[in-house]
Amino acid sequence: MIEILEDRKTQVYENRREDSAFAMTCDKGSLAGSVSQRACVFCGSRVVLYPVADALHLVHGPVGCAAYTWDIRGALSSGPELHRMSFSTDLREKEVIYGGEGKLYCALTELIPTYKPRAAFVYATCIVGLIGDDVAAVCRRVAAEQGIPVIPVHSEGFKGTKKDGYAAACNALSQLIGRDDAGAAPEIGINILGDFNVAGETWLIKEYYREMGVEVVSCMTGDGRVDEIRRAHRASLNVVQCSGSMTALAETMKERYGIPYKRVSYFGIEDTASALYEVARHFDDPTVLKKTEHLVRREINRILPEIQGYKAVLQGKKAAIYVGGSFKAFSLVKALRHLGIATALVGSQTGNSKDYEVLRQLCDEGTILVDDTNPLELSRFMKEKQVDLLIGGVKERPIAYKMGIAFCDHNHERKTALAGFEGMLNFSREVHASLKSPVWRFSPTRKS
Amino acid sequence: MIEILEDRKTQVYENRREDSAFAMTCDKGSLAGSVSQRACVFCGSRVVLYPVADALHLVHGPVGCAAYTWDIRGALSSGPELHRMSFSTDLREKEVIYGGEGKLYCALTELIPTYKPRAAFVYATCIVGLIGDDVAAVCRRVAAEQGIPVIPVHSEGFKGTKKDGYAAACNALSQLIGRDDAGAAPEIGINILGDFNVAGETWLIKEYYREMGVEVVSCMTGDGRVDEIRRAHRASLNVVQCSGSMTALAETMKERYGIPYKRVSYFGIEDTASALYEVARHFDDPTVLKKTEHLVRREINRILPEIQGYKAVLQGKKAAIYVGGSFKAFSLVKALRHLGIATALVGSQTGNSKDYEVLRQLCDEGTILVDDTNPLELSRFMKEKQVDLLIGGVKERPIAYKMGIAFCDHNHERKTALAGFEGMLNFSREVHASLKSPVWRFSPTRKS
Amino acid sequence: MLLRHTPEQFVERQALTINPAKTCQPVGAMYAALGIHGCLPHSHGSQGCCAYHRSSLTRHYRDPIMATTSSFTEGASVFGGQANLVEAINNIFTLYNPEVIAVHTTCLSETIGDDLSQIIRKAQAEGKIPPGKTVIHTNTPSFKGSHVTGFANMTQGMVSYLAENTGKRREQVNILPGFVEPSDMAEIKRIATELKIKTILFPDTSGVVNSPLDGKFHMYPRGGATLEEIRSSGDSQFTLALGRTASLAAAKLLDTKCGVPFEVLDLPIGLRATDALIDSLRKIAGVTVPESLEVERGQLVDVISDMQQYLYRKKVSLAGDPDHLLALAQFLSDLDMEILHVVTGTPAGAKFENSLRQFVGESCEIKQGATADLFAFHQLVKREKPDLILGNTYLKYIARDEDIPYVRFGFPIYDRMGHQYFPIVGYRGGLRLLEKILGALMDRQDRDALEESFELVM
Amino acid sequence: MLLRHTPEQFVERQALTINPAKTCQPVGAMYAALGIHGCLPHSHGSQGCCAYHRSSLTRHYRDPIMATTSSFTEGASVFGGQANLVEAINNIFTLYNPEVIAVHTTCLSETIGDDLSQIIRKAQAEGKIPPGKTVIHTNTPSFKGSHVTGFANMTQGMVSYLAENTGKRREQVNILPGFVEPSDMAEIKRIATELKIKTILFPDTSGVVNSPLDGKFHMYPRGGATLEEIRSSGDSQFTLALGRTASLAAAKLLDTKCGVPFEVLDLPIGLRATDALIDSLRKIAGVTVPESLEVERGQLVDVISDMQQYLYRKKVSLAGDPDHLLALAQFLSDLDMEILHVVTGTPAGAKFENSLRQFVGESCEIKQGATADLFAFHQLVKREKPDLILGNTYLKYIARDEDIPYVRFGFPIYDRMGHQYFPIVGYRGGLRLLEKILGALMDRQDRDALEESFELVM
Repeated sequence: MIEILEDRKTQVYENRREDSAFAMTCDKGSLAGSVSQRACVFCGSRVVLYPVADALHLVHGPVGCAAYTWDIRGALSSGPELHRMSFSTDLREKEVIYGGEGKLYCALTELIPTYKPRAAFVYATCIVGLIGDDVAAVCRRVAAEQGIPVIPVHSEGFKGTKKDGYAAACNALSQLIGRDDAGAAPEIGINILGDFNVAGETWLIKEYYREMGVEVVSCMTGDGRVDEIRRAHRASLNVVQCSGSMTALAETMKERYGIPYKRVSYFGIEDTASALYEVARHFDDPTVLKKTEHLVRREINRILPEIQGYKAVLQGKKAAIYVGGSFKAFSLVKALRHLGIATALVGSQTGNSKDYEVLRQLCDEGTILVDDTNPLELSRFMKEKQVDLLIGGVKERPIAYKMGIAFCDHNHERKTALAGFEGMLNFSREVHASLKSPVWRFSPTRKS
Repeated sequence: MIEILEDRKTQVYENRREDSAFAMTCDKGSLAGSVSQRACVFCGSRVVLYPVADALHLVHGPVGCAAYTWDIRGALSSGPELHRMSFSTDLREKEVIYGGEGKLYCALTELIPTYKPRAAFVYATCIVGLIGDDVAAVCRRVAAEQGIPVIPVHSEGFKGTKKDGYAAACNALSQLIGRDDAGAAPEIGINILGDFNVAGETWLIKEYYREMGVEVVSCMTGDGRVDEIRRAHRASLNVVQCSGSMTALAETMKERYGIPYKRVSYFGIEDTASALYEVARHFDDPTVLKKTEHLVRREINRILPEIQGYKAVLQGKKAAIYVGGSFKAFSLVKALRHLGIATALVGSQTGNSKDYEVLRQLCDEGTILVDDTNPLELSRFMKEKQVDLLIGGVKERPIAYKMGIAFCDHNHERKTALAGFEGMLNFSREVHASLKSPVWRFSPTRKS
Repeated sequence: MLLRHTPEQFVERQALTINPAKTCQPVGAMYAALGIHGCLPHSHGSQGCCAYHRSSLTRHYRDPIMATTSSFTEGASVFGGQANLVEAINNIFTLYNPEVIAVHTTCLSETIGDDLSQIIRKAQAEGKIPPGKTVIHTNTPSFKGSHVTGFANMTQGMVSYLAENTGKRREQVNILPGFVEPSDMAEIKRIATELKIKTILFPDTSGVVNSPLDGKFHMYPRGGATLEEIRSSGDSQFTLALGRTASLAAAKLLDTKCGVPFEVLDLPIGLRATDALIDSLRKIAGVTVPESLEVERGQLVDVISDMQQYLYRKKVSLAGDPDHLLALAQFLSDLDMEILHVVTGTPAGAKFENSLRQFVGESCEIKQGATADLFAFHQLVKREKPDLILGNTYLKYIARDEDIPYVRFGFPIYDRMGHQYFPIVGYRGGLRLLEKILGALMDRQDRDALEESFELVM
Repeated sequence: MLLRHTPEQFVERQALTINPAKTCQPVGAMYAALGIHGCLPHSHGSQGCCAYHRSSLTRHYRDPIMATTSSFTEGASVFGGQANLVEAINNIFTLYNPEVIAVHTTCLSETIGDDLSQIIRKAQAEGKIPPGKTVIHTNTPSFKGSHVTGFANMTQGMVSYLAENTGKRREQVNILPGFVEPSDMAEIKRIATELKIKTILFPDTSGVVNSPLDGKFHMYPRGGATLEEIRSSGDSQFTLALGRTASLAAAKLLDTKCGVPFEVLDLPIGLRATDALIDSLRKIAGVTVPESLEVERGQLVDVISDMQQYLYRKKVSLAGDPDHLLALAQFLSDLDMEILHVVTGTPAGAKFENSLRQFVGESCEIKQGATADLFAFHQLVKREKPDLILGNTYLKYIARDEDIPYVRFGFPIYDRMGHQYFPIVGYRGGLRLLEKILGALMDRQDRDALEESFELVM
């Protein structure tokens, strides 16, 4: 039998309802030598800032960091698509020895006049941290010369975890915010934080708010625009999805501009509904509330019959969830319940101990909780729990398939919007499609 | 060594300049048991009438005859494309026993109101001849009922050779001709006979005549239209290309309407030029003559340099020619000479003894002449004569290739116009491309 | 708009085939005959038939196709074709020296009523058949069945003339591959070899109609089942007949004539049908399935699982031959696709429709036989537009006119290469089909994608 | 218009790569390491690298890709990564129990200056490497070369750590296949088997990254060259290094270290390059080429001859890796196509350019190394539009924007399947490439054809 490393034992937990001694270890670096599914600081920053479509994104480092992040994420833009180009200083041995500031300066001054972006983000990678380039200084100089914000992103890969990358991205965004005070601030205006418009999800959510009578001042990280971000401080509420990545920015804005924030999730029926209600209640405006009620009721009525149909077929299936952020995990547990599917295993790359306590409360007796797991653990538990479905990302997908287990991508590579009510419908369809795929009949271990 | 059948010995001839005893046997049925490249009566009729694009072509017989001739020929239409549909009475056992007239009648009365063709051709196939359907009677009845010409084509496959099929087609066309006398007859007007508009060749030729000031009253068999054919007797000259297929019709029209005809070929520089000059001279109109001179001079000047370029590279190569009609063979021998290529073997499916005499005169000492050859003979002679290029049709192509010999399709499946001056250029390019293809380097026997 | 003449509205047709989804028996018989080594197919009819069949097969294979004809004239059609055939046999052996002549009839000689057995006996008696040489025949009236029937009849003719039961059973299994490509026949042999089973596969056109360019013209290329092999099929343990329409007749006759028991299987197109073939082979020969085949199978399953989201509920319409359609429909249903329409010009009977119904559901429109032509197929497709159509080259008109993704499948394919060399049977063949289907669907998705949703990772 | 940011006008760039035509060394090293049976690749750097490489390979192969990371933190980058690596080795053997760990460096550990040999020795000394287990390494600084260099370095690392000359020559030939697909590696082995030659092929990812769905997750799939095989490479008669960029280093080292002579050949893509491989194998082993391979060759030549009119003088532009480009250019020139542009992000030197020049003529634009990126490729293609482009998935933007037929070729391919299972090397691989190329060209011809010239027979 496969062993769990001594050091990892406290990162794996089998749920017992009454457990006063629950203390999930998490929020710690992956062990050296593990097949971690986690990424690095740079990854965190790049993912968050990527959807700012009219900014220039220059990766300062060897070519790999730019190459691996070139348009791999379906964060859609309704207009400019500069973000889908891959710009890199492509540092070579010479710069590693003599420094890369010159090359960086040169690259920026070649790029900005050509592409006329509204702002530029310069991502520092591992090596930049080591060779000691003063990226901030170069950025300041170019900003002064070119007259646009040129913002360094301190995303050296080794300087922490993906979460630290989120923080660095938040920091970068905060440097843009507050730069534009023109015009009147909207009465009922929010910022959407942490929605990346994967498969057009932001558009869906924005449409809900529009219908509710709530103006979206900016959606910084989904179909993002520099000018919107510059005005973001004019909103009166920050609505934070994907709490892991964007709470830091919400905190900053609270401190700096006194804007309160709410952590929400748009995944699943309850969470979407309560997200919208929370926002509506925040503004305490009867019209908004009424419109919200109408919207929620209509949407639920619209989607529920189809979902009930799936539930009838899927009842009793068991799922495993392994996603990046724990907030999403909460929603998924609930969404799966709507489909009659119990969660037998749940974990995240970046949950904290509070998150795991929430998860524990949410989950059934016997559900396994894992933090920063690896394929061997994951596959072992999926087998033990006889799981029928895995929800995860690109690296988990083929593991599930090899085991003859259905899969739903809830990460960057999802192809349909999974957020909002419509998203719940899509999610149900995807789960149903994969679970009911005839292909599993041909898996040696799972003839069903 | 491969033998030539006793019966076939007189259909193969090795050219000697002074040979008073030359008497090529030809114009006879293929031997039972030979791998003849020839086809049948139906094939001849179908090929000739096929390009009449606004007529309905109904094949009365088992499905095969219709299936094998469904749009296999690139006879282009500038307008209607009814000819590219495949209509068949699909005779089954029942009709073979009880007769197919009912089905034929039914098919025509279903089709004509639906497609509203300008005329219908009904092809009788082998079996129709045997079961004794009175196709002509059915056609007459339907014609009367539907008010369009419904013309039987007596193309029972076994009733002769492909040539007899041509005759049947000519007969069918002649039933359309003379039906429309409205309007004034053009002063200088011709019919083009026997050009099938493969790869748009008719369009090329028509453009020449337009430029010469000669009106084309009809091109019956290339981009053909029923109404044009009905007026064809208003022309004052028939210009016959592909003499094998259409001379019969020209003869009929000469008899019936006193329209003289000229046999021409549009393949190669000399033949195209002399075709145009002959037509011009026929009308004895100085303007036409002048325009013709101008056209010919301009075109030759335009194409000659490129052709000279190919000649420089191809000089000394040897070709084999095996085509349907012998008139085309004459042109090809000359056209190849323009490219510095000698003809080592030449033959046709349907040449007559006069044709072979012309060929003999045209060809070099030692050239082999064959009538109605088969693959074994063909490959044997190509090998003996160390031929570099074969000009033929679909069934010959892979034989050449297997032997590592270049090929040019001069039959229905040619993809570029080979007629006219432009066609000579295309022909040169095709010959050059195939002869100079690097692929022959990889043939075991022909490393060059 | 090439097929502007196809109205959406159905009109019941009585007497008419428009744009046929079949052709006549002799071409199938000719193709089957090419699957005997050293065989010259002979068409007993007028010249045109032979020319058409040769052209048709040449276009499909891009290889020389050799066959002879009785060159019927008006005389023959009055007095019978006996003289022509006897003369032909004589000429053929003299000139082309094949091992065997495989004669098939045409509508002409059938209607005349030539008795081929008798004529061949006469030729034998007159010494027109040299010692050691063979003449076989089958009847292929063009006004019955279709090209598939012709293939079936010629295969049956091989059994009828050649298979012998010597009384000594051999450790070998007959496989009648059906009207499939040479690449498919080779793949079936490879699978049997992986299973370490000796098989007699006939007809076998691999190496005949996909022969190499070696600088020579070979009247008889290297491939083909040898006469000896086909003879020995009467001594085999068992016969697997792949495809009811194309292979049942011969298998039955092998049973009746030589006592070789048989089983009819679907063509091994796709996962389940290949499983069935391998399972049957395994049981008959008492062998175990080697890892190599399990890996191939697992790879196919793996790819299906990987790509499921691109296949799920995609609607597809099929035209082709019954045996192919049956296996293909099963495969596509296993891929989670929904089959809207199935059309075959070959009359295949209620059994075909019932078998098919398992895979296509009740709402699928199935048409076969008379007036089940590509015109009807086009009308169906117009009425309910699928995401994909599969069928022969003629479907390209429909694909263009209706702007539907299209995968070439079946016979004939006149405008692309590949089918001659890459099998669609077996697990590897399944992968190939899958690649083609996914390619067509994903190319369309890419083409139609809005710029912002044009995806790098699919 | 996705790439609206590509102007036609060239501007000399100093310091900038836009839309790279390469990636960094470690991913190549990771891929190579997967070609050892029972090996766990280990990335000595921060976590992100490993995650990116795994994702990248997972997208390309749609298979689980296992690798571990040293999980560098800020501490490691100050004090060196020794502790991390020693701990990692210990953890890996405890938890995942591989036969061998193959460590590669990253820009981070390279810049820090970790001495991997020393660290591995230390781990050995401290008993962190269990008896019978192996740790090998190579240096793969991301700021030098490209992914191909990383592959070459890891292959060289295998030789460096594993190959032994026991003094007893074995009747076997080493083949270093280069950075090709698992399907290609399997095909090269098949060809050698046809020649009845025993080969040691490494790295060998067949059966590792294209493994079957068998209902289980295998940390170490069945495939891969075994340690024993790689060790024995030092006793082989000869080494064939396929592709200079990917295989020369290892071949040289095998010569220096174990006295195994070598020859560098092009990747066996296309006719001539496959001829060369087979000819070399034949000579080295003193065998004759079997008919089976001659037939495959002849079939490829046959199809080229059949389809020549669709290939003649078609203009084509290529982006990819040097070894691939060289062989592909040769093949395309043998197909009578004209190569307009060749771009590789990998610095491949003058030798590459000179070799390439034989096949592409003087007017072809060749770009390699710095600023030879897909932005430059796009600019070239804008300036002179080819009939076809070949390259990795990223070319789909260019194909769409410029409306040019496109065949996926090389690494990575993120949006289609097939490359994992169907080889492009050898004669059969040539047929596959040819099918794809012809398909792309002929589909375009069909798409653009006027209705009246839309052709059934092509």
